[in-house]
Amino acid sequence: MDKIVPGAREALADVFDGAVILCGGFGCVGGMPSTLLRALSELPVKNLTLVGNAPALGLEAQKTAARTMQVPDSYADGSLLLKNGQVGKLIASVPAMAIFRLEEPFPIVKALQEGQNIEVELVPQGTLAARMKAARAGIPAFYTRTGTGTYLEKGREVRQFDGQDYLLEHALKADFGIIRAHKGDRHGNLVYRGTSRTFNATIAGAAAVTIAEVDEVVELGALDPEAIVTPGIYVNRVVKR
Amino acid sequence: MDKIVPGAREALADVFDGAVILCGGFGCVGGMPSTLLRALSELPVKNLTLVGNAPALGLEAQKTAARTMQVPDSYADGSLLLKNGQVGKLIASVPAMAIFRLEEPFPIVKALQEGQNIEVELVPQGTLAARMKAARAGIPAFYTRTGTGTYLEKGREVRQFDGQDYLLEHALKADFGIIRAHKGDRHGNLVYRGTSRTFNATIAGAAAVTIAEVDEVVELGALDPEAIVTPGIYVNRVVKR
Amino acid sequence: MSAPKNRMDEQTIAMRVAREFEDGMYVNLGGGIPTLACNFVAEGREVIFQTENGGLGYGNIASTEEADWDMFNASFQPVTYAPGMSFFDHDNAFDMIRGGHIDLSVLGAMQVSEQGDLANWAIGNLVDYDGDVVAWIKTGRFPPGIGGAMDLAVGAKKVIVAMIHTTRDGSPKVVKECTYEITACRCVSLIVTDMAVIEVTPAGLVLKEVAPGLTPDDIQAVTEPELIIADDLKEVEL
Amino acid sequence: MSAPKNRMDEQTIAMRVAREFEDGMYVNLGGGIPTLACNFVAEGREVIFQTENGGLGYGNIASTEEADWDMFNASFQPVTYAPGMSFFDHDNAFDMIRGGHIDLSVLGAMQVSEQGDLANWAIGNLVDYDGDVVAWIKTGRFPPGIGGAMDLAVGAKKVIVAMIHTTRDGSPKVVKECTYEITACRCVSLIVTDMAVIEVTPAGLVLKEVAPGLTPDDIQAVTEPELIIADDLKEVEL
Repeated sequence: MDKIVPGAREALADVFDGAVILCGGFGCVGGMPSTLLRALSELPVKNLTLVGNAPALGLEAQKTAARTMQVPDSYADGSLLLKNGQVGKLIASVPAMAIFRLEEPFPIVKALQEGQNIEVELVPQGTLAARMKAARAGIPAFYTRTGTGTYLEKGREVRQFDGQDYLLEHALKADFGIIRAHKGDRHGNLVYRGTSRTFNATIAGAAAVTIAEVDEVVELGALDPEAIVTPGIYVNRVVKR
Repeated sequence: MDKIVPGAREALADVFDGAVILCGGFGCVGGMPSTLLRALSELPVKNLTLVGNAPALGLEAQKTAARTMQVPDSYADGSLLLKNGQVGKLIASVPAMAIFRLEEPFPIVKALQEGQNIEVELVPQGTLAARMKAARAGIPAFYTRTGTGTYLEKGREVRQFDGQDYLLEHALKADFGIIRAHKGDRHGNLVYRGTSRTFNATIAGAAAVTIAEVDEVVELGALDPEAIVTPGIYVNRVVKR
Repeated sequence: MSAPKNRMDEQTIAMRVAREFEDGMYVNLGGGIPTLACNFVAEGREVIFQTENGGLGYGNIASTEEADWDMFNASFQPVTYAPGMSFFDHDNAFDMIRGGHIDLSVLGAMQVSEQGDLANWAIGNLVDYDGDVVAWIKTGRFPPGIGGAMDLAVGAKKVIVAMIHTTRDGSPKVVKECTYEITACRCVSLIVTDMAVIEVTPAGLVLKEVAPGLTPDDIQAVTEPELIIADDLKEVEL
Repeated sequence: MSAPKNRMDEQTIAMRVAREFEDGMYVNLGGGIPTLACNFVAEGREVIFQTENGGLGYGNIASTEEADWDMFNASFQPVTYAPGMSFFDHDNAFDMIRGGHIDLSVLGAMQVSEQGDLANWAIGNLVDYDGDVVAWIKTGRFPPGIGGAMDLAVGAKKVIVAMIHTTRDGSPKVVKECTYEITACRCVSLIVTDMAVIEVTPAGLVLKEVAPGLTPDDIQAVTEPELIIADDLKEVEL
């Protein structure tokens, strides 16, 4: 069993037009699977559904957030896919951020203003995570209080438990999950670093195929079995960044 | 913030008659919160609802399972509570085991045959875990395929998603969770050892009050932040075994 | 409108928010002004900060030298490590939030209503765009982003809002009814602004504290609902 | 009934089961005979065993010297560590199972039907006790215990049954319709017993292999549904 693949392009070779892709990270530089996103932007695939917390805020937003910190040259996010016209639908908790004032419009705004036809679905962050976890866990649907009393009630089943309203939410099924981890072995076991664990560990196993980019590939047995965050069963391919 | 309490009795002082108690472990010696169970059996509380995978198989079953291994003297399980007549309801995936042939009846069988009035609810193991996780996560109910086509359909909502039947299952709300971990600090952060993590880490945070017995209390900062399994927010009291 | 000179700056708002942190509390700080509050915990209190991107028990806002791309808060600000800290993924982070394990959530806001309704994810209302999110985003005007606010607003035991009292053009943000899209209903219990501290009570909004140099009338002038003046009204205490 | 001497012992059944383990498979072994199979993985194949109590990638059944109370399988047998192993809790263990991540589940059984229905958590039927679980348990006869079987039976990509072909009194356990409580419907695809290997197909049960010294008639004599004899029927291969 050897899940290590030589490069990001090989890891993404079977991504197809119209694929639903879960993208790890929170939105900031740390947890973003930049290598995989850059490789994806170089493939001739289109009409992708890109799913993530804030997967396409763009480099300018990162620089604004980073203030005096230097954004690494290797950084890339899903805005590359938007620029290329590869995105047919964006499912995100934060497609753009009102609190940052940028010189240029946010990438999703720009893509829409340029006339691209892109659907956007807003999902509260916790519900997004829970819908991914449900997909991994074989749970087709669940109820949550989040979003009750808001526009999200429209078109959703509202149901009471113990006198309280809840919304029915469904598992978010996807074809590929692209994530960033710190270290991985040939079985696909992964560990992360700090707050970069974020949506990456949530996405692992939630899509039909999970592809992880890692800072370091280690020998089998090198990771502490008590500290492995993502067991290899949830990971199909591992590629060194 | 200091969640370390001096002894198991103090840790359980507010357990009340009729309390619902989630009990960690799988059923074998390893993960059983024996110290807390023994202390609970010495408290004058009754009509408890005891919830766990196989929380009351008794010492004889352990010795049969252990074969040539020596069952530690410190071992105790929920059968002590059954013997004392402290249990009003048992919710378990395995209340007794058909595959072991013991000289004496299993503790739950004995208690019933002695005329105790005990309700028993059978719950599939994965559904039991998911109902605990739902309680921790603020999810009141969810759907699962497990149990479809079986007697569990009776009295449950059956609903189709994508042409497949699923059962509606509810969060399992509890007053106390008693669990066993390997190491803990004063914030309640916990790590486990091997397969003894089992239901213990699932129960942490699922009940209103979580009480953990640990092999070792360590200084704050001694546990690797990347390897902490149960963040302290889920734990109210920590007691050394 | 009060003159800007009598308004407290963001750091001072954060200092005032931090006075609400009790010993042993689990606190989540939302993006914007709230995340600044972690730096102002009172001496002798131990407060555990949760950040929704997967950290519990971090320290302060990090200096440029301390900054690490793998250690940041909900505002994308780098934070420092503190002993007892743990990391987890988003699914677990929101178990804590949705599951009622967070004692206090401090959120920014675009509007707060008299009843404690919170609007903090969009400036505007979907109705203005015929319910079409895409049409709204296309305008580029205050593009909406929910983030973790809806989960925090319904899941935390207590919700405090920390915000600038008025919009950029001086309009009230403390309103009778929210006209912007709602985050959650009846969830806010305290409003801390650059001008005042206001408690949401069943009887109405109670003005508890005013910024130095401001009078209750100054606050009322930029607040839509009628304020009840607290018997023990005082100057903002830091 | 065939004589016991022509029946394979539990270890041999487990060896036969292990021939179904393909390189790179994720396999869960249920309590009883199935857990024995981890010791018989074919040379050159890497098979990852999951145990529902929270381990992935363990090695073999441990010797008494190697045994550790914190390292055991679903049968409460101690197992050994292997490189690449990881631990997790029950919630995560059943995400793997329910979520369809396990390639193969090997389960014990009390009955398997012609259609592949599985009955493996109780000897008897609730109807006999007027639907009263407590009344049933009180009898002390084969007290029911579901364990992880219901989750495994619906969640694993493939389910194999490993069992003794008949009950203690010689009655068939491969039946037309299960009379015992069901674990899951139409989930079993292969039945490995101490007498035979039988495939569940849409056309019916196909007898593929027989134990050394047994004839198809011997198997049919203790099997309720009519067996289809495979064209390439052979002796059990180990």
